[in-house]
Amino acid sequence: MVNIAAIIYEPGNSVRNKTGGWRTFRPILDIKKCIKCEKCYIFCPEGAIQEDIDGNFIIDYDYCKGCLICEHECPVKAITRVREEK
Amino acid sequence: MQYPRIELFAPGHRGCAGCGAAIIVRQILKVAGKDTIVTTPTGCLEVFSTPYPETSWKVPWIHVAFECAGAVASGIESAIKVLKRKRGKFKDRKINVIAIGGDGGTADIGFQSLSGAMERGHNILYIMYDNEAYMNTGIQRSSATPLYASTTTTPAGKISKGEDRPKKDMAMIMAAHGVPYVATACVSYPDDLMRKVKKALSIEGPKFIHVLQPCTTGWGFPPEKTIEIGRLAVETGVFPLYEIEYGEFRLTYRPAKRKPVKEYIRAQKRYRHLTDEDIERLQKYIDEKCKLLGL
Amino acid sequence: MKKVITGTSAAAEAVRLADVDVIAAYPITPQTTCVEKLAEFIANGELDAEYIKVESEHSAMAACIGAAATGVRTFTATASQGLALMHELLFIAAGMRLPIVMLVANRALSAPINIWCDHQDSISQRDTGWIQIYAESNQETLDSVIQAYKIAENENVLLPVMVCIDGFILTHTVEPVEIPDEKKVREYLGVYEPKHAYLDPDRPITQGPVGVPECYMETRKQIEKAMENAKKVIKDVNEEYYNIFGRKYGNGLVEAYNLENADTVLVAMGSVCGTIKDVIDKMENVGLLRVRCFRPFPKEDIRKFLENAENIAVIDKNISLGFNKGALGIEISSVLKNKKICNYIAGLGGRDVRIEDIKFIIDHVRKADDDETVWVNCKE
Amino acid sequence: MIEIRFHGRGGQGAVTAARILAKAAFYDGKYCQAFPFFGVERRGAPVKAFTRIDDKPIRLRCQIYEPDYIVVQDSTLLDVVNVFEGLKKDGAVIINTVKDMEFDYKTYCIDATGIALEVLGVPIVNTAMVGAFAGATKLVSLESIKKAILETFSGKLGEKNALAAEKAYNEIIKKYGE
Repeated sequence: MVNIAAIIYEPGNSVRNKTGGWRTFRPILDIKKCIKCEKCYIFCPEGAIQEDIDGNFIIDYDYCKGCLICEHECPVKAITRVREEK
Repeated sequence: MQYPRIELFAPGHRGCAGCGAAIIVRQILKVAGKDTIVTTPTGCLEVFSTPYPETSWKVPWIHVAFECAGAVASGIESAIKVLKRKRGKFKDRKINVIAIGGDGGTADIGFQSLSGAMERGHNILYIMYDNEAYMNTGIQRSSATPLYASTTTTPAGKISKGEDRPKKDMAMIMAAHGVPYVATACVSYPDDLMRKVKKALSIEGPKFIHVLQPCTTGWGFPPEKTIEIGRLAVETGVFPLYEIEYGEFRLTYRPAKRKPVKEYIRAQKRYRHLTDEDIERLQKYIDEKCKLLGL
Repeated sequence: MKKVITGTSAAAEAVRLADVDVIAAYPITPQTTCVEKLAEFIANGELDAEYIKVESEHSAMAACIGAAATGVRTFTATASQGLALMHELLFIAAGMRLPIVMLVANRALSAPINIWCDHQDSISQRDTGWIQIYAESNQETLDSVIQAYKIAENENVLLPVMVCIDGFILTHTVEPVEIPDEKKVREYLGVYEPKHAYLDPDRPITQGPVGVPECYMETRKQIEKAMENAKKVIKDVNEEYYNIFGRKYGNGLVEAYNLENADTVLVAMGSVCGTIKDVIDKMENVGLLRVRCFRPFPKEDIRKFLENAENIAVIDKNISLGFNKGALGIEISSVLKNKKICNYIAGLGGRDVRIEDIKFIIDHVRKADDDETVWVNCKE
Repeated sequence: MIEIRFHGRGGQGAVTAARILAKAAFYDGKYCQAFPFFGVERRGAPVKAFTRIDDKPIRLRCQIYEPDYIVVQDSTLLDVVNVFEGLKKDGAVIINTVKDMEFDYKTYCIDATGIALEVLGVPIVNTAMVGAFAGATKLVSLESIKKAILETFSGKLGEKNALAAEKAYNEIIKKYGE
């Protein structure tokens, strides 16, 4: 059933739309090289780069569309790209 | 920890890979926080963030039409005032009312509504994410399209150099409304952008922030360069960063040495028809503008 | 308390009594005196509301939508060009299911520019999803605005309502109006507390998303259902209001006047019905069916009340150009089968509808052999 | 039903006069209606306004074509408009003039401008004319006229206007008898 006025009552429910399938290239983050400058974190259009419980940044491939801003902006080249292959 | 960890704009949205608008919204909401109501006029952001039954917004959000974000925000702000005064709702809470509109919905079709809202003194923050054309409908020129940019309605051709008018200066027009706070910002400078949003939200009355948002699709550059292009716009002086607080102008970023405009121009397909002489003319135009701002 | 006031003042009094929270308005003749009165109420502390002095009617409706979507009671007023300027937002107000109430001071549309009464402005908003009530008098104006909130905010309806009153003929005419007790009205209406739509950081909902093809049609059907529900609600409100305040208007949707034994029935909306009543009181077998509610359209009642009529004369203060009929004429004809229905285009752009015009219509429809459209008191 | 037509010039308050008369009738326990004829006229142009008074609710919404009374706020209007148009045969005229005018109708002449200048200091004659109307027709009481005026104009202005109406009322009685 469509909600009245098509109101969406579940905030942020777009998480069920996994956009990871959009990728051509996959960014890979090497946590050993990471200096935690947070550039990849703040520039990710998807918010797909988040801190894990150990304080390391990890890329959520469910949502990463492979724009590679993170790779491009990383000052220490901790992020590299690989071709997505099926 | 440099940046707030709160995420109020959820992944799963349909923005292009590398979308600058999505980055801007994340940055805005990180500082605005939960007690925020957002209204968005019609545009890319509105479309890619809310295809029913899915929404990326974790704050209350409303879209009404293309040309009325200023008025809608006025209505929301007035309702909150009334709810506080007459019903005791949101007691002792500061609820931010933020409109986030594209350049078309802000500088063109929504201009009158915005002007009205600013002039009336509503306690709202209007943020224009400026990708310099109508991207939602497929890259048509807006009044924010810069000189010489090729769009689908100002195509470069045998006798055309693309857009033949300079960009409308929205920040200065808003400043002329006498509002307490006006600023420019760029997606590539998150500290500056977030500081300005925070400052704006701490000021009572109408505020306006003009944010430059390089658009991978509309400007023609690879998605990973969204931030780099924005940086070039600022470093070349094409898009100066400043704020006008209670009428007082202040540059908030001064490049050590301005880069040649050519670096910015040559990185984008929308300018690929330009000759070196054309770029030289653009350089002169930008030099003059920078001189006026003391840059 | 009874006061001798104009139609626009009557509407403003109703807004005050309804304790409206946000008013957004832009001046336009012949509505302006309504929002001036409201400004006066606020200036004197007689109404506690936020008054947004917008820069256009478009923004008036947009601001009302923003405020109503935040969960408060809203009001605006407009006419003619102003209503036309609001057009796209009227769809949105209804589509977002916001119970906004608006006074429309009916006025003709340009060109040529004309500030006087006809119904073209509101009739042209027929399909926007707004409930439309046409009042006959200043008293009915006041009562209808109060009722409009009760109807609009009903959970089975949740649609905006426009109360339409004839420009100048009601807006600028003073006559005695009973102003109900403030406490009684506020008790009757209560505070608007929406369950479906309100912007609140404690309940972050998304209003006005992209209506993809998988959901859009359903939202339209829901409005149609709400319109159907509104018929009963309007009737109930009419009764309920009568029980509390002592006034009612037909069955709420239509008012049948002298229909028993009437072979000839006039069908009309708005203030002209008063003139018609005066004329037919002195005649034999002529009745009036006043359509008070144009949307939702009271098909069933119209069929019922016009069942025995031989000569039906529908008076329209609007014209569907290219069809040579008025909206009411077209719709009555679509509701009734095998009836002689003549359509009279009258009173456009403030042309006075005189007693002799009503007499002419009655005489004409009785003599007519078949359906016909006549422009009343109109030169070539 | 009694129908009255006011003739004036834009800015002279003919609409207000029609409304004051309606309100006065209402205070006398009658039903009433008053409305302007709205043109595009601005200050100075001839204007009309109407009042209906009845013992039962008034439903009629058309303009007044055959008035029982006409009130002419400015005798110079006689040269510009046919103020007598449609006036019933046994109808009456109340006219602001310093002269003694005679028409084919029962006529009441009053120097309302003189009264207005004396009492208000400005030549705005509408309240005096309503007072004269009450004196001439006895359709409404002077008390109700004054009450309606005091409701329309606040403070000193109201009092002065009520006085102007009273003076005109008395003037008419003096001249034409009870």
